[in-house]
Amino acid sequence: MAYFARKIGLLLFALFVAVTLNFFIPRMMPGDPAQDLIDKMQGIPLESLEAIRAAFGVDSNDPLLVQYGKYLLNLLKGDLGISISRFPTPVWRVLQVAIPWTVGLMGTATIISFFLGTLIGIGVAWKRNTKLASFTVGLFTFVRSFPYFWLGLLLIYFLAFRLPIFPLGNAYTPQLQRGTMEFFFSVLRHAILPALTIVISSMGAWILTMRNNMINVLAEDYITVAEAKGLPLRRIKTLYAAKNAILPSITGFAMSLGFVVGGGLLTEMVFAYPGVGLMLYQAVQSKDYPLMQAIFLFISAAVLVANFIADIAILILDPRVRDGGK
Amino acid sequence: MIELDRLEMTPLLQCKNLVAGYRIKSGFVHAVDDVSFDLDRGGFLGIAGESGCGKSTLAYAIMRLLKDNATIESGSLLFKGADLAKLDEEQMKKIRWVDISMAFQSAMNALNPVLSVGEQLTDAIHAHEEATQSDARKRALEVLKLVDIPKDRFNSYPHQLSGGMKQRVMIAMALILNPELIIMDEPTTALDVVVQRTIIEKIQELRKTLGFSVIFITHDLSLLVEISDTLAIMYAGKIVEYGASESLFNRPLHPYTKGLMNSFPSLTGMIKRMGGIEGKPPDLLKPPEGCRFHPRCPQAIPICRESCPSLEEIADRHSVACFLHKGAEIL
Amino acid sequence: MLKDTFSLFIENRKALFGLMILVFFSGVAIFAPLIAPYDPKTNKVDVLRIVEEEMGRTTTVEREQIDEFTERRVYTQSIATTYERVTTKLPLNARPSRQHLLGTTKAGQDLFSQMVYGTRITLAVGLVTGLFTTILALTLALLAGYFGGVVDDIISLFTNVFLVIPSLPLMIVIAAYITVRGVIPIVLILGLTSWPWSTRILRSQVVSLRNRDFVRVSRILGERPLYILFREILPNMISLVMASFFTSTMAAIMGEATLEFLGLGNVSIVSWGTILYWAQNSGALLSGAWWWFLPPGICIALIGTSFALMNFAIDEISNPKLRKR
Amino acid sequence: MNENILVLEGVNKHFPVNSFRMHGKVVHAMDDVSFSLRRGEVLAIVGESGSGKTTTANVMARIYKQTSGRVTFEGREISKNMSREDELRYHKKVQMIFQDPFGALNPTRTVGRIMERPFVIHKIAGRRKAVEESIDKILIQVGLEPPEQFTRKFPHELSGGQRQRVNIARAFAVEPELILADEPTSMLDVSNRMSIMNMMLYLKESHSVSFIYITHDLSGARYMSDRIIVMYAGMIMEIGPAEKIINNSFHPYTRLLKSAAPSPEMGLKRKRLITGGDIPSLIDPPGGCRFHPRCPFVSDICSLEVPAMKKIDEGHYVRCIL
Repeated sequence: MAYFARKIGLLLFALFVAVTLNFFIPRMMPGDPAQDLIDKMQGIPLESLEAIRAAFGVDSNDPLLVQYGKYLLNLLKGDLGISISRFPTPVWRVLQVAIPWTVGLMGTATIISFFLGTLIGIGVAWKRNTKLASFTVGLFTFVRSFPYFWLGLLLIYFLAFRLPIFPLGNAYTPQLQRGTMEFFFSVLRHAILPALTIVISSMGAWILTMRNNMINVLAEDYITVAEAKGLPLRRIKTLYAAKNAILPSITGFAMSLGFVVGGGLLTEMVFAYPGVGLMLYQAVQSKDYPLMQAIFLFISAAVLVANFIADIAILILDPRVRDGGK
Repeated sequence: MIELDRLEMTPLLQCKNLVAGYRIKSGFVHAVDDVSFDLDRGGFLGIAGESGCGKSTLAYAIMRLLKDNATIESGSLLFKGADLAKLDEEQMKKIRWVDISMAFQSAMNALNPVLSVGEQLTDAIHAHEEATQSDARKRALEVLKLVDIPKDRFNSYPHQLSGGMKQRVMIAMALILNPELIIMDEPTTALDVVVQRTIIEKIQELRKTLGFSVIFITHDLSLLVEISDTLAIMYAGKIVEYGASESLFNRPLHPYTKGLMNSFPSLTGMIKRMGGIEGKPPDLLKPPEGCRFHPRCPQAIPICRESCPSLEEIADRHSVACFLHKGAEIL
Repeated sequence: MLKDTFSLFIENRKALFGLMILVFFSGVAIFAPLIAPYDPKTNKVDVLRIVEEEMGRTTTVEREQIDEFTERRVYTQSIATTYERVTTKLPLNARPSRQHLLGTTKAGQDLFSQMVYGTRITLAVGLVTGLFTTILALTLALLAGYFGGVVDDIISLFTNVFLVIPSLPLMIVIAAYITVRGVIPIVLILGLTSWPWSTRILRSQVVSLRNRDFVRVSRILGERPLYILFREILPNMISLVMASFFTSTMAAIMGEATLEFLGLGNVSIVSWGTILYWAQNSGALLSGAWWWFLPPGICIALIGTSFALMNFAIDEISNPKLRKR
Repeated sequence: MNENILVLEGVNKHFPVNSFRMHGKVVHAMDDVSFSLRRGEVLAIVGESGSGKTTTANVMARIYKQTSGRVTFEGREISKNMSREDELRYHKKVQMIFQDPFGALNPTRTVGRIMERPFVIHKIAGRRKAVEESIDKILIQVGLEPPEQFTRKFPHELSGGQRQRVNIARAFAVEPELILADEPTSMLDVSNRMSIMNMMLYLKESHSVSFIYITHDLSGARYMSDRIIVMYAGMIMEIGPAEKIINNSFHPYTRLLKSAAPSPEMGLKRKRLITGGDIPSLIDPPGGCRFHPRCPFVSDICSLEVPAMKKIDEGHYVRCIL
């Protein structure tokens, strides 16, 4: 359980760092962005100004450390501040609407992409001297370098604009009654292109990592032993090769999760998908700093938790880790 | 009765003029070049030589486990009437582990780290016969007992075992289908002397009770002399000397064998200056003309540079491939 | 050894292909003024203004020699022909044609010229950021390796933490606060958010090299710690440093395109990212102007592939298992 | 001259365990190690992996600092913290040869560049020309002839035996007083071992150095050394003149080692001492005699306390209650 304790420690510390960054970034910026904003927003309601002041400690006479303490305290109470663009809605309430969409879309897409990518990676490593394998590797090396948002644009152009199979954006048809079957299918139909974008863009990474891990594992003695034992190829491929190769892949998965989530945010922006990503974009556009920071915190927390889940997966799969070893 | 006797008389494995190696960009590497030997039922054949002399390629060729670009070019491997060199993959699969199994150099890497000892033992059974879980488990526990590993280790993972234990698990695994031949590729090299000795004594004991044959590959000639009945000394892909261990130890004929014998100081005998062999084995991509050992041979004569001596029987069960002994009778 | 690695690198087909792509784009960036047929920023309105100004000036010169009537005629005529020329030369939102290989933007800018000039900014930002990140990461790695103990623990703790804090949102947040819009802030933001990956890899290499026998031998011989760090350890990291540079550069190019696309950079400069920004903001997608947003993405992917291929090659050279046999 | 060049007195080396669960525990890599080395002598340390023999060498080479105990070299105590000058002076006198000949050579440097470092660091031979001459001379001594053919090569272009010769040449370049050789032949091909061993013996004579030879091979130890130390699980079990250790071994572990070692000259099918088990964990070493769980002659007392070193003959000591 030492492993467990260490991972929880790291998780909490990372959260703490994210929170701290969140506090200090606006305060460390040259030329006081909050004051700038206040100066620029002369026409806005006084309460909004108060919200900004509170969020940034403008005019506050407290020393930085006291401000930091107050900030932490508020955070613990679940108080993330008040949104500027949707004044006077509290930030967490604004976020609440967006979170399910993002979790649904990105969660599903990431899981599909990981499993599909891993499977293809196993396949191309197993038959690595075939033309098809080389072609797949080459193709995904290229596709992996597409920016997420660009691939999204491409899919919109071809599959929603030229051939109007899918909707251009949004997450559902607004006129539909929530909770009906029709609504459900509409949600599904709207999610396909954004999900496809995330899957295609992120799959390359899993394919290539899994392929490399597999090739390394296939050179191990225990694979030769398994062949010598006359085990069925399927068993060698899964229990001997893939089960070992997937361990570093999961670590890699956890590590690049932040990157995938970033890509997911961009995808939402392009598809005007009403999730956290689009909200972040709007917050940036409207300089809704409290909302923006809350989103950053939420995403960090989500990625950290996902990382933790990956660590637990390793714990389950690798007996060496279970014993607290390497 | 006579038929049966004849069957008993034929060697278990007859390797005839085997040529195997691997193809690389610049040509064919003759890792095993025209190798012939017989292995009797219940026999213990030791194969010794420096690293890169083709010992491991030979082992993998017998198991037909040569990787990627490595192939058997010609020759035959008669095993109980079938030529292993010509069987197709399906037929070979039926022989592997059932009739011929293998123990590897480093048990550390030869055991799958994410499967328990029990799973790895039983999956060999399930791969070759219909057996229930509990039957397979029972047999696995039996072989574990043979190598003195307590029952409760059945559910252990490799990293929970010590080096010596892992090697014994490896041997248990090789025994599990009761094969007639076990090929051991440096099974004890990575172990400490005391543990190594324990395992070797165990192998000898099991061989007596279970009656399997062993091909034992190592570079440690002093160990091999003690444990094997027959010895083959390999150099640069060829067997240069072959015969009964005692005969080879007491009267090494080939200068290479002599050199190897001179490469380990004795523990209790007189301390004398030892020489070893100068130089290094040749590049098998372009081995030297004539006898492959002549550039390093202290006793080379002109003919050694021109032609390659063949392996000839000089005394009873003692052959050597060297011009110094050509035609000469050893009394 | 270095020479060997280099020749292995060149002999590797993947590396060679990747290098060729990079050399191609570098050439385009360096010789942009010679390649681009138009000024990338000048749009139709600009051209008209310039022409008018020019015309005004020429006519004042000519006025002394020509009578008023002729002058007026010449002036209007030249305005007309120039206008004609400009409209044909700088059509708005035009499909690719012989005059405009990649078509034009809604404002009439030549996209081919924009792509050519954009290569400069994109590549420069990528390479500078890549270099900056790699140097930062290498410094941290060497510090960790040199001091070991607590310093190493702290560096690796923060590396691990920042590795899991998602960098793109962080980038966006930082960029949103920065009031100065330009290339340098982008380089800084990208560099400051992307060091953990390289640091982690380089640090573990330093630590493993530090425990190698040849380093121990150096200590027993009496070498100074700094000499060991820079002369014994560092030369053995060249291929990994290269790999991390390639990866960082690739990530930086992506990151730059992303930030520019979101309008968080300086949208008045010409880079592949800003081309996409303008394409998106001018509704290129829904007016069917595929030529506007297609080329930048393909070029980014090509550059990315180029770095990825070179990285594969380095992997293959240092890990023989991956080599195709 | 029977002067002691190096003396270890009650040296312990404990490594903290870097793991959450085992926090606060230590690996007992060396416990109560005491011995002395006479000038010009070859002393072999024999033991299995995990016996602490390599740690002992690393403490003597000052790669590790001992946890406690005294190390005295040429009559002066080697303190844990040394000034740079003292450190240099010590390293000029004590050199080490490693087990893995390839790992001990920086792969990015030519043999020539590797060989010139000792001369530069310790300012031996002065001018460039003189340095080159000295390098050539020492390369010839280790059998790398002609030297100019090797100075331009990189380690990966050499064979295992040649690499180890370069390592040996580098160790001897500073004209040291003491060489620590940590299994210098165990990773070499069998055919090379003897020539490297012979070469080391020759260099030891011609440069009149003292030698600590670490090995797991009892017969190699006998071939090389005057005296042998047998170590087990971090402790010295037996120490004495080489022939006495081999022929009149007293400690059960030494006897076991001897019985296990291949020695075809003693008859091919002889009866041997056999034991089960493995080297114990050094984090929680067994109480009492560390060998008692594997000892064929174990009695109840063995698990109670660590036996002291007992003199049984001139220069022959053993740690056993028997």
